[in-house]
Amino acid sequence: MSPIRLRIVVGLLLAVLATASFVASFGHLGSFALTVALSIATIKASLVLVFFMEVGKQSASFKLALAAGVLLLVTMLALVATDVSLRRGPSWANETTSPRRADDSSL
Amino acid sequence: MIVLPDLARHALGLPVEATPTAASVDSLHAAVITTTLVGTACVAAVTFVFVLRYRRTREAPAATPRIVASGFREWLTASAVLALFVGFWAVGYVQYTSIERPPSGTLVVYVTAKQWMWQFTYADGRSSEDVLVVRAGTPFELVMTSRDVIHSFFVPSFRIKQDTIPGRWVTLYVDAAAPGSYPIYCAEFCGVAHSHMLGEVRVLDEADYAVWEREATHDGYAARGREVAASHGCLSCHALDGQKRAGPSFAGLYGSRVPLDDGRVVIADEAYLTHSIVDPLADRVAGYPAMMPSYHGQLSAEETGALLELIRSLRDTLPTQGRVP
Amino acid sequence: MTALPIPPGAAHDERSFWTTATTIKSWLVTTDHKRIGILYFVATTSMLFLGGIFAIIIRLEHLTPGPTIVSAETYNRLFTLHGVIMVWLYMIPSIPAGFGNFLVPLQIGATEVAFPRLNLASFYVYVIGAAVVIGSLFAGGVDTGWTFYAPYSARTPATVLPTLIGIFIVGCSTILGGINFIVTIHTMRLRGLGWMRMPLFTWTIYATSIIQILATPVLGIALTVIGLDHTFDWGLFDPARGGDPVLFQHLFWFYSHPAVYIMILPAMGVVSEVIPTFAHKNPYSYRAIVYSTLGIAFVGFLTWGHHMFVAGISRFDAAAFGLLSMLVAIFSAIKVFTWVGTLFRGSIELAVPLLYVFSFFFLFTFGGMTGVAVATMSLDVHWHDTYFVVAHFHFIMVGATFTAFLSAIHYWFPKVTGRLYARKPALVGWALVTLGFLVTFTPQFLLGNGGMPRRYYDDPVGFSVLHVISTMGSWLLTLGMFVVLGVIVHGVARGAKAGPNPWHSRSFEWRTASPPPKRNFVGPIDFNIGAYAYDVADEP
Amino acid sequence: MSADSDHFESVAQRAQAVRLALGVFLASETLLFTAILALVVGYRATWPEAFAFGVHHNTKVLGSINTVVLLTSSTSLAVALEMLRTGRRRVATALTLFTAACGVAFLAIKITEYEHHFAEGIYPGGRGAFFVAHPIAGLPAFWTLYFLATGFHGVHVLAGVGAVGYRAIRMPDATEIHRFEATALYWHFVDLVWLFLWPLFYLA
Repeated sequence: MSPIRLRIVVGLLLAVLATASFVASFGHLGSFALTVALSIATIKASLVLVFFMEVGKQSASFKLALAAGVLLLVTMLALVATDVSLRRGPSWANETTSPRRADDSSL
Repeated sequence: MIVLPDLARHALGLPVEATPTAASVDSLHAAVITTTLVGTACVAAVTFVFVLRYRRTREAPAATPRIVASGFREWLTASAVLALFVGFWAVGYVQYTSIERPPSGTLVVYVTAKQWMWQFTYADGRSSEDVLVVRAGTPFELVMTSRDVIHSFFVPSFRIKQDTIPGRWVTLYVDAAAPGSYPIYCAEFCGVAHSHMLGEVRVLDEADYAVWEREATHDGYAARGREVAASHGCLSCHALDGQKRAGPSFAGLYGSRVPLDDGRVVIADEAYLTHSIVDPLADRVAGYPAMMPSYHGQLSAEETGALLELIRSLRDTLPTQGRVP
Repeated sequence: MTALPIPPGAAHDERSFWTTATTIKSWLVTTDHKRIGILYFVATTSMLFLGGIFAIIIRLEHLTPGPTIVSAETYNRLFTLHGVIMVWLYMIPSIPAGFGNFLVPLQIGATEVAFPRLNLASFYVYVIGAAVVIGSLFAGGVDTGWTFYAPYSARTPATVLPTLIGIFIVGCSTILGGINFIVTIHTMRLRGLGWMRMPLFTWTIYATSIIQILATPVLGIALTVIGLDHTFDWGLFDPARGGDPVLFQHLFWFYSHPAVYIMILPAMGVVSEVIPTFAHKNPYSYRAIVYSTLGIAFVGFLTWGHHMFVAGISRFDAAAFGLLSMLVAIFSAIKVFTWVGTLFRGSIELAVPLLYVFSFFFLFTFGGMTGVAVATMSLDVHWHDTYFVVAHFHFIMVGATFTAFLSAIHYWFPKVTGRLYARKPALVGWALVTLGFLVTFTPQFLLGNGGMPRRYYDDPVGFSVLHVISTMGSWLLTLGMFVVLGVIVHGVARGAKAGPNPWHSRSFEWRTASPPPKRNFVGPIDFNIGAYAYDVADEP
Repeated sequence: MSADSDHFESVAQRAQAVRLALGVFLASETLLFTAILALVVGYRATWPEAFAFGVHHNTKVLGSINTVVLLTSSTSLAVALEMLRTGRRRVATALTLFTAACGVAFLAIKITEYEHHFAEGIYPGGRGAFFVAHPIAGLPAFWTLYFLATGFHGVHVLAGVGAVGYRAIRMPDATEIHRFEATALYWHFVDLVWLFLWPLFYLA
């Protein structure tokens, strides 16, 4: 397949995946919706990287640079997510009785 | 545990430990500081010996042998030092969790940090400003939040600190404190009077605590006014001791002649005070920013009366030379 | 005045880069990496003195507990701008852009950086950014601290936007500089000069550039959001609208901790060059220094949370960040052992650059170890935001990086100007700087232990004696800096002529004339004798 | 990324340098959007229901059209590069102009989206009638982040349109193809970023 036809096919594939993602968003997937949408996005992203940006044919240092960027993206998001989701409130928050006359501001 | 001898603690400038947690933190502190001093001394000593031993004598430098460290020795020293540091981390983690997270069911005191003051509310509803009174020997949990920006509740003698974040409750656990008076500082920069946001933890032994508890309960109507002022945020702008804050101080206000910004001068009587509470911008005092929110409909008649009683009770206190410029 | 003072050091027939063109215009539109290095050096050093003036006023304010010479508002602006100017306008660009620009092409046998015009552009972007930051002084200055913590930075009556825009522009300059260096080191090395034969200073500039290009964009976002919050009330960090101020701290420290490695790695590079030269010996382990440099560059990105132990992060994150911080401390420890090992069986000449490196040893080891102490979670609860932390990072920034900066000035002085500085006054300068530093910052460790919080305009009771000692120390340090300035100016004007390699160094930048010609090397370049091959006899 | 061509040994070395410079620049840009995504992750974990509500009320159709527009523009630029490599310059120029046009279309759709939001009373900072009608905690954070993320991405698309347009006019000759590749790399990166912003703000 000539490089030009290859790129057109990849382009069409991307469009198909986009519509699939669009349709999937109407389904009531609840918590899976984000994982489905993001995994389709990752597939599309790798298609663009491999076929359009020809990352395979680039120099080793080029790949190293992109890999460093992606690695830091993942670690930063992971550490921020674990921080925000694992914070625990004060001990009485679990008890039923709320503070009797606490200076409850607009929380 | 290495108990930091008093002389060393004094030499390092550490305040007296007032709680058992502070003592254990200090022993870890002693271990880390000794490692630091020993490590630095070793580096300096070895360097000094090498410089003396291998000083260049002739003008032109002689060729030196090519020595390359063996990988094994590099890994050995590196992992030994790493093991020591991870040891510090492990002990540090255990102590950190005991400071940060109290066992549930302990006595609770609520702390609200506001721009440039601390306000404590006890479990039985009483609240006090800038002074936290606690019974010696009983652990308590501080449940803290901030009304405006990030402050940080810091008691050096307890070796505890926690940023108070607006919109969130954060906690600190203080186990059995020894009697005494310990300063509270705000450790997170929070504006012009960050360095004046001082407080005091007064740890009373059994007898004094009982006296304080009994005496504090049946104050007059003015104390009720002070409570209302504290809970509605008046005190963050109006000081009670004459300090010039964002708003005029209540000390010596009642019955005095108040210059307004439009040139008029009024007597600060009940009519002026109640009108200013409801519509603060009507007669603004000269030299103060127009930032007071209206309290229209937020104060019941009884609360407004209590506020007026508070201001009347401060009639004869002369405004002291406040330190805030 | 069209002609600049020409140091007559150009021994070779090819005229030195000083003399090829001497009009002001030839300097302002130069694409010669050496001239751009000198332009950066002059600009960043003047920023050092400006930041230093603010430091002196801050220390004077602490002479007495109450108001001394400035009001609270001015004091808050002073320590903020002291931080902003020192961090972004001096510390980050000074060694990488100043010495890095001058030396990296020389050390890899290249005639120029990969993109010379981009190099000049990044200098002018820096100048514009610096001008905007200093301009913000006249717009009332900013009083949030160089950390710009939300929600105070979004609510302060002070004008925050100009300073943020200035820092953003300087950030763009560092990214452009970083890209230029990385591409230069990857593509412009002399044929046959492998990665593991490059001088160590170039390695540290490479690692620094990696951190610069990966960390600075996150600062860009953090400052933009604060600017939007403050000016257009976007309220992204406003708790009333669901904002979480701790998230700003995540963004800010994700940049700012790697930024402190941007500041220390070049200093480590200078030390890794000065010791082999004056001990006349190969580094104890070239590989260890290279791998620990890269280790710092990458693990440095994972430890930012140790600035936030008491900020209210989750217990899991606090533990994870604490452990990773211990890991990154190991790389610094390996370097110190390797440097000390290099002295073993060397032929040590006690030149002034080496004396500065010994100050670096002591202050960096002590500063670094207090860093490990502060990374221990329960101790950080007591020390966070007190003068202990101020003393720790000044031990690293001033004690380590500034002494390495002065060591670099004295070490490469002959290579840049073709002259030698006067040894005796330089010794006086070294003694004053080191002593002044110790008297200024050692008391601050004790202040921190006592619980004296940072950024306090009015000192609480019981801390004033240590504050007075620290202030007197700052006068000594300032005196030392002016003595060093005098030594340099005297050296440029009337220093004795230095040959191409006065220190008998094997490093590649000494294989050409001092000062080097415009195209760096004349004739074929021979790098077969390694940069640290001190076991061969001294060449004729 | 211009350079004096004389100090490189060969054109190939300079092409290598320009491509590496792009790789490094794209890594830097990745971290720029990482910072924004960190805020999105932080607030999504704090206010999941506000984000669900916000995504539900977002202009999904317009956003999806934008995705297809950007994908076609990327495809056409990739084909244009192939055309340039095989010497068919006129077709390459046409396709490059088409890519620039798609970029402009993307921005136009983006602006209509913004106008639609403003009409609904959604403004950054949680101001506007929409927030009075739906007082959900954390909703202002969703919309402010939406404007921040799509705004920054829009600025990058605008810069991309400029670069691609310039390449269409000044089509490089056979020896300078790496300049075209550099612009193509940047444009594909901008498309990549949108591939992740689209699900986060429109689909899930």
